[in-house]
Amino acid sequence: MKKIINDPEQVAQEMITGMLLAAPNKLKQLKDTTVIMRKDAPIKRKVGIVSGGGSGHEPAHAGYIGSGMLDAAVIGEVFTSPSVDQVYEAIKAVDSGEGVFLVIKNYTGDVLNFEMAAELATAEGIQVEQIIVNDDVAVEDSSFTTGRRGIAGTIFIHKIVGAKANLGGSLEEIKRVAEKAVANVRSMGMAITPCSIPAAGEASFTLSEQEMEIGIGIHGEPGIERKPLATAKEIATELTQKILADINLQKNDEVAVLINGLGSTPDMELYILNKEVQQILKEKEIHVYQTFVGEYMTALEMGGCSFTLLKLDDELKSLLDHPSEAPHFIVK
Amino acid sequence: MKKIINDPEQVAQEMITGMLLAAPNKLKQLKDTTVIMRKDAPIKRKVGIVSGGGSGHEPAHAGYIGSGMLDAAVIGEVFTSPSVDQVYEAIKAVDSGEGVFLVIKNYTGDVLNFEMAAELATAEGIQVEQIIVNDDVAVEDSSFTTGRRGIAGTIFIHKIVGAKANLGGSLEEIKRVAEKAVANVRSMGMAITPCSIPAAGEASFTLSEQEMEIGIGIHGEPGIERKPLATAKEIATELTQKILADINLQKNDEVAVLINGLGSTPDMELYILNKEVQQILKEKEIHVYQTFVGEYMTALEMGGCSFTLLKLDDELKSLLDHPSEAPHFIVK
Amino acid sequence: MHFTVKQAKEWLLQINDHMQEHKQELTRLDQAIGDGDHGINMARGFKEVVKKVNEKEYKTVGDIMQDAAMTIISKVGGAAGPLYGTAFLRMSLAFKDKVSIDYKTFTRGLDDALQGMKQRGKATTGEKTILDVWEPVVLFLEEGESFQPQALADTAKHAMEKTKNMIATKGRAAYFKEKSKGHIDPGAMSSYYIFLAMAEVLEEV
Amino acid sequence: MHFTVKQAKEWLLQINDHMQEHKQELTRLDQAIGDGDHGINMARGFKEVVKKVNEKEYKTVGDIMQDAAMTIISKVGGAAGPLYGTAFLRMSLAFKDKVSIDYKTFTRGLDDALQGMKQRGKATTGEKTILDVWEPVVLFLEEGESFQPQALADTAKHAMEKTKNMIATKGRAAYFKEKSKGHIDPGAMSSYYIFLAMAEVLEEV
Ligand SMILES: Nc1ncnc2c1ncn2[C@@H]1O[C@H](COP(=O)(O)OP(=O)(O)O)[C@@H](O)[C@H]1O
Ligand SMILES: Nc1ncnc2c1ncn2[C@@H]1O[C@H](COP(=O)(O)OP(=O)(O)O)[C@@H](O)[C@H]1O
Ligand SMILES: [Mg+2]
Ligand SMILES: [Mg+2]
Ligand SMILES: [Mg+2]
Ligand SMILES: [Mg+2]
Repeated sequence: MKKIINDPEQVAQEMITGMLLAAPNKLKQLKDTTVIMRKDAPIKRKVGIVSGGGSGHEPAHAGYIGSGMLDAAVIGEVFTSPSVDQVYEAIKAVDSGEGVFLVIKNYTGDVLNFEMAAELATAEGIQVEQIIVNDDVAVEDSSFTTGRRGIAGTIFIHKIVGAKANLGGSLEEIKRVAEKAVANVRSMGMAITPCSIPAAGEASFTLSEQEMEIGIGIHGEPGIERKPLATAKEIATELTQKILADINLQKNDEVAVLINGLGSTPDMELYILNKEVQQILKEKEIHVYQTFVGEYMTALEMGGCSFTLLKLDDELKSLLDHPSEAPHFIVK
Repeated sequence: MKKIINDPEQVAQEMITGMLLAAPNKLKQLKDTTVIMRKDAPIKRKVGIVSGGGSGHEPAHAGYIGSGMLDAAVIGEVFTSPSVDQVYEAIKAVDSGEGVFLVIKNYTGDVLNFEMAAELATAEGIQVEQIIVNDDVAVEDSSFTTGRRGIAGTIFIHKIVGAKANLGGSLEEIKRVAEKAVANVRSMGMAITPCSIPAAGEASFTLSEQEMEIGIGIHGEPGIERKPLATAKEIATELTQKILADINLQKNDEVAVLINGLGSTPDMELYILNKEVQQILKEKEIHVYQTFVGEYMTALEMGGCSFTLLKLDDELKSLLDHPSEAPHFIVK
Repeated sequence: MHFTVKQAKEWLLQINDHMQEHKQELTRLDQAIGDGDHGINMARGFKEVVKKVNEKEYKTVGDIMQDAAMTIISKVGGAAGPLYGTAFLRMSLAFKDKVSIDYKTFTRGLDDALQGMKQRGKATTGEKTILDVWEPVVLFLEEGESFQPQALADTAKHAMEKTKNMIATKGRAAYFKEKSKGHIDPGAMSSYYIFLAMAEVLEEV
Repeated sequence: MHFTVKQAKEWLLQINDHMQEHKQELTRLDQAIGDGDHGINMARGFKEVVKKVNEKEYKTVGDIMQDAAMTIISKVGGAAGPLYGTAFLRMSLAFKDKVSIDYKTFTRGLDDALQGMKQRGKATTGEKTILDVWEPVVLFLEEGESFQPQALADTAKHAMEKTKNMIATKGRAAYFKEKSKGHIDPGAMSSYYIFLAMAEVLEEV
């Protein structure tokens, strides 16, 4: 494990300091917490939007703070959900009286901590609603599991709920578009090289020089299958097929596409993958409304990618197009 | 070497296809070339701005195409300067009659190919001016070498000349601000893990598990020293000191800071480095006008970073603040 | 024999010692069938618990358990934080205003903790979690009439070892499905250390 | 003996064979003291040269050399592309309209090529580059009166080997400073293969 850090136990804290120093006019830290928020929050007459989770997924989630997306991100230790009190403080800090909406990725830790915080806030008289994002088709949604994981599709959910809040949407209206978006978003990832948690000091898993893992999670949780490293075209085909098998897409349907790098995969490879994905969708006569290629939801320095498709209707399209000032998802 | 590609010999071509498919409304490819340009170029009454170089440095340079920055990027094979005719075609394509300005990183290959192209274009009656960026303080500028290398500071040059062109600056005016910016920009990098050129099939250099290399170039060219991997604070101190030793910065001077990831270094580590750099500058009472943290000029999947400082005056500040629609350097 | 503030504090200190000592073992297990942070989380959290309870003088077992609960909730994070936090919070409620706790009250407090975790995590036994240690321990206590430290520790150890052959259906390990078999659940192991610490403290009395 | 279109074409085909065969060797050298693409660049470029010259019938040596030059310039890239491109362009000018070239004209063409590269790259001999093979070869030709294939190849080889102990002051290898010593310059080696190919073609005549 080779990292450019000072103290493995302090990486999340030091990262937060570095983030704030990089954008002192836009961000502030909630005192004595690991909450980063818009400097101008709470925003009057707007529902507050809070997301968060373990760190190590940067730019998720602090990179999505800004007008049109998140009001606050609650940052946990590496791959570890932030604790209840952190989330609770964030909720209180962004509430302008219109209530607060939570975007939660479906992991036991995140769900438990965010839900307990919501209970505390509700007891204090703050209105709280939430959405649990579970876009990862690698894990079947059966009684066998705790449900699908939330991965890069979460970024689209941030965008949709952030836009709706900016347009003056009520908590209930935001909840409705969030549910619609989650019902229409699907993702799947794969890895070729592992990552290591700084405090653990070693790689979370190993893959041989010729191996890849299909369906891996953003914390290195296992996927569907380990097999020989394939070409970009084969990988694109496999991930896209798995996604399409799970979502009802017809000829002429419109989608937004997100080709996400997990950490150490160069943009060059992501664009090659994009070439293949666009080809596949074109053959199926699925119309690509917008494409995003880059690092949106990473897993430290993991090598690999994930694909996300969001099926769009007119409402989702207009919410996707709504302006955003979040530095990692600027829309004019 | 593990990569998500199809054919190692086709990576640059396939990447270009993937880039165009990701932004079909903003970019176009110049027919039969590896030139990507603004869809609306040439822009009437504006000097055209062309940059480029070998691929493998993404988002450099195609990610900086857009109003306020580049009109075209000429893309070479991995780490290999594009050839004369590609550059020549780009020059012809973006010239609106006001002339074309070339931003060239100081490598023999780039300089030779861009200069030959400029000669051809001049012979055709197109006015061409250029700047050679040589910001890397790792390599002393002595008769011993071909001069300093151009690295991440190039991004600031793109921004400055792009803004000046957008404001209606003439070729001569653009050349003046470019020279001023180059005189005031300094960078230095370091690496902890190597990269490999797809067609070469193996890593360009090796570093042991405990080693780092200070002053490395963006193609893996050697730097100043190999030594034991240090902490983020020590690395930040060393790089910043080397830069400050080379540029005349006084108390209360203003700078723009760029903490650039070389490929596989997580944002988390870049922000930790930023924390250290800001601390050092604060102690020296150097005022940070703006900070950029992220991947701006990479070296495939190399692990490591570079720092860039640009000393600012009022003119450079206003050019840095000028709007840009380039997707990887959006300024409102 | 009664469980007092002194024992409660020693219990927490002892838990912390185990978590620091077995941090890497727990992390390794979590690397095998989770995300590799369980040891880090528990070590970080209980270090803070000890710091907290060393700062103050406590009158009641309820008070010290409440401070422990709040610290666990805010410092452990992940899935284990809210679950163990809930457990200690339930115990603090059961032991509220008490300076000394008898066997029956103690047993009831641990059962409350178990039920609290079940509700919070929407899980039951057999899913390869924390619960697979807590439930056998609570049953053991309910069947007995007085503290039997060695038997308590044995019960917890045995229960932990049984998780090895279970298939996880809750928490991150559930993604490993059949492959989760063959590894002890990291949460079950940290729970074992919690009860081992308890036995060690009771032994000394 | 004269150098005709037939020989020119064979020369280019033979260069390509060497570049394909020694692609990895050249790349390895460039990995040691450059950026590891020289073999890739040369192999890609000369493959295209062969494709180009196989498509057409040429009347003059100048014409075939001009097509080779333009292909090298547009397909090799890097530093080597414009330099070798300049060399072949200068030869094509020296051999313009000629169907058969005598020793003197041939020698003059190679000297033009050398001078063109010197100007283009603003370099001179002793800087551990291409030039350190071309200049000795041109001097050798200027001293002779007729083609001596074996001696030509030997001269080029010897010159290439001498770059091993030079310190690079031009091109990417210059960043390696003293460390560039001990490795043959990749450009010098590709130049050696260019002259080896020439010797092989002249041998057959
Ligand atoms: N729903 C649940 N109910 C009870 N225990 C659970 C549940 N989900 C997970 N656990 C326990 O939590 C442990 C993992 O904790 P930890 O690694 O700290 O959190 P995370 O999984 O968020 O990284 C598991 O080993 C398991 O024992
Ligand atoms: N200024 C120069 N004059 C002559 N030859 C040069 C010069 N600079 C570089 N070279 C030659 O070019 C070779 C490298 O070519 P190549 O690897 O294709 O290009 P790049 O250095 O751009 O990657 C060097 O080995 C050297 O022989
Ligand atoms: Mg975790
Ligand atoms: Mg090169
Ligand atoms: Mg865990
Ligand atoms: Mg090279």
